[in-house]
Amino acid sequence: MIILKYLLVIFLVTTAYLAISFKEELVSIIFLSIFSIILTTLYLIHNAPDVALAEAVIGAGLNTAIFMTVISQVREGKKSMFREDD
Amino acid sequence: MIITMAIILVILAMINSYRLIVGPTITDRLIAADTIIIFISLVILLIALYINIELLIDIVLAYAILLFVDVLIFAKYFEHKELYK
Amino acid sequence: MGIRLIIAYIFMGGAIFFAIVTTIGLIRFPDVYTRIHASAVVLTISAVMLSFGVAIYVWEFYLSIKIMFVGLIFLITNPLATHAIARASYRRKIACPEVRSVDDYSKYLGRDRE
Amino acid sequence: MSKAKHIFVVIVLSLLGITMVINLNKIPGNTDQINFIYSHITNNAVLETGSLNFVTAILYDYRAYDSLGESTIIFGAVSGIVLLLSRKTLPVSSHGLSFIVKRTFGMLTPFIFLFSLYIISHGHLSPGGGFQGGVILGAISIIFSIVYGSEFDFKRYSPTTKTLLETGGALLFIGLGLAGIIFGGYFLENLRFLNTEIGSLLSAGSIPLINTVIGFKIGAGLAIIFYSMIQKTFKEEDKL
Amino acid sequence: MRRKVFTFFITLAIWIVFSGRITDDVIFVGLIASFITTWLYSDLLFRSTNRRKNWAFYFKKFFYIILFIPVFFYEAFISALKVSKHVFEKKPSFSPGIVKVKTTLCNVTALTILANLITLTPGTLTVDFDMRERAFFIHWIDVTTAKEAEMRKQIIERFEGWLEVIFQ
Amino acid sequence: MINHIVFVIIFLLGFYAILVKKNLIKMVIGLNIMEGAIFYWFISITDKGDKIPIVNGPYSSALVNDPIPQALILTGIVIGASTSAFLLTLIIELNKFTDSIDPDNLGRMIKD
Repeated sequence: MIILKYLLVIFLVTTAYLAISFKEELVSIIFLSIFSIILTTLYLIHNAPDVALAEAVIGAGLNTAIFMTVISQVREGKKSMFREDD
Repeated sequence: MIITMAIILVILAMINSYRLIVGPTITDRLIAADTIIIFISLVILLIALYINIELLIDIVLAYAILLFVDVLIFAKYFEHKELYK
Repeated sequence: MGIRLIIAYIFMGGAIFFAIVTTIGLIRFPDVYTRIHASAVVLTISAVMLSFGVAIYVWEFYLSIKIMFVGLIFLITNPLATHAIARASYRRKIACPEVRSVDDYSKYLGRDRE
Repeated sequence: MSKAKHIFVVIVLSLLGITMVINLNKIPGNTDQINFIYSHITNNAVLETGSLNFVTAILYDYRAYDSLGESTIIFGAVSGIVLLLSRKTLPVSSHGLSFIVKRTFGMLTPFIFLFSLYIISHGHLSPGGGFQGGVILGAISIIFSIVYGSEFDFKRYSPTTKTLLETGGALLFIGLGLAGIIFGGYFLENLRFLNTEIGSLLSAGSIPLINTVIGFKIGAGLAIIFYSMIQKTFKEEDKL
Repeated sequence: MRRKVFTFFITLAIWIVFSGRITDDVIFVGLIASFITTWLYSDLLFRSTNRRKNWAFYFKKFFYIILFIPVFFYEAFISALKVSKHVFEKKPSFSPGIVKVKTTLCNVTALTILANLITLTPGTLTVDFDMRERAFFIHWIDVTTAKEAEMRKQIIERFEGWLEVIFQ
Repeated sequence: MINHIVFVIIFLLGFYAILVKKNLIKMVIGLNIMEGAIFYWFISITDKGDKIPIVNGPYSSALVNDPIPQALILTGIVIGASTSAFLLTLIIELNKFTDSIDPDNLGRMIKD
């Protein structure tokens, strides 16, 4: 059990680092969902099933949907009204 | 025995993240992410078997139902370039 | 250790074997669509076999059926996910290999566009 | 950001990290107060509330007032989002994914709904409760607008229904609290009106009722958040 | 009406499996839950048909579905073994291609299940479906023949009989 | 000890993303990672290695984990999700005015 916990912790740190260091937002969001499920597993190892269920449901269903919604709506146009002045 | 299988699955998931980091196209990354998520949900199933499966099977079921939504969201984003058309 | 536990461990061991096959296939295969094949078939069977193994290990009526639901959900949804990914990436021309012996689908897409 | 600033940030953050690691070890572990509350809850919670799950017992009985505050925060977030994104129109066209995905999800959706009802109603016997089941309820709306297109979701659950569920859930929660005042002693008191044996579905008094109310409220709230986020934005010439 | 009755009893059975016991409180809450589910979602679970059949027809259908499940698992297992044979080759080399295969089924549910089965069989993956010509586009990992009849025989013929019995 | 170290590393990674990144979505991702680090730390230091806090019948025993921190964190997770939804809505609105998700443009907008 302790080896499993250490492996998952290493994976957690790696995933967090990759989530903030990738340039595309899309890959960052994929890494964020993997971060969330590893966190679920760690909550389960630490005997907190209610928190694990909440994290699983929110990390899998909700967070990805909201982030992808924002990415599909946000556009980086060239004709910004503030950039034209510079 | 059960924990050994869980450890093997976690190591396999870590190996799979090579394809997720390096993968030349976005489809590779998506497939690798799908694989990693399913592996770790199997790890959750094994840990639940180790602790107390009668109460903890709900978590595995909830995750198994909802992780598919992730992949569909990405697939729709690629197909239409806009999510909710 | 009874005969039931041995059968359960055989199922789980098969699942681990197929998981290893998935990993090797995902890393070694040369093309995007062949990697999708590895993920679609072998991974699904691995998940189903693991859940069946756990269900045999537990061996209570309602609980075993409930655990088998996990495998059933993977069995239904995972081919569907791979289908959605393949269709989307082919339509957006994300990873079209240049050399292809038979390709009826691009003609269909071309007809659709006109 | 220039490179010097970058290095400065990294150095400051690593110093902060070292201080945190040193000081986190000095956190006191078990004080008398913590041990008193812990032993009281683990010894008496099952008999006092009828809930086998201690987390649910704390969330909906001992500290139900906190849950009321939390749902107020979610209500505020929903109101803020709807206010910010109000002057927009719905996208008209709706084509989802291929018919294979649509048909399979049609066969899967009733069971997802049933599972969310299961999670909500078994909140005091197994892990789960109003929040988790409510998020799954909201996920059904997300699934509809992804797989079938947003118009399908609009036809099935109109925004009026969602708003009614959200506000009605909040009002029913406060009403349950007032019922505690009227029939018992204090706000949000657990009325053990059905004195069945511990372990059955209806045993824990008002805990399953609060679970149901919170579940539908949170599901409707998340659906409203999602629904107002997917609305179409104006073009530039309309805005400026 | 008939599909509502079916949905009600299926959801009630699954509710009892979820709860794990049969007592009166579980049945009481389960009746309410399955009533709500039936009221909201019964049109998604079963598609409406105009044909009227007697009850023995549905029982025969159910019997065939029960028979079909072991066949399904067997095919999927064999296919996994075949793909894993490819994995351990020294240099995995394929000649992939996307072929078009016509089908005779016309029920939407049958077509959906057939598409999932094609994805689960060795070396084939459903990419799309042409509504006008009723044909699947299948990504095949090893294109051996270019003839239509051969492809039909190799890919979909073994499932079509089953699905035709179940859904027609 | 390992719990403290992991908490500090992940927390500082999220904090670094908030300080340095020139992308508002990345900053919200960093905020989510910080939240996850704090929740993990709180759960892991209050774990005494006992059973899960659900009992199977009416008996009194002190052999379960402390349920109070778990209830706190459960509240925190739901609030964190709604907070990030609100922040992302603000990003959509900001993007409508500036056509970018660079935080520097926010300052420029205020100056005008």
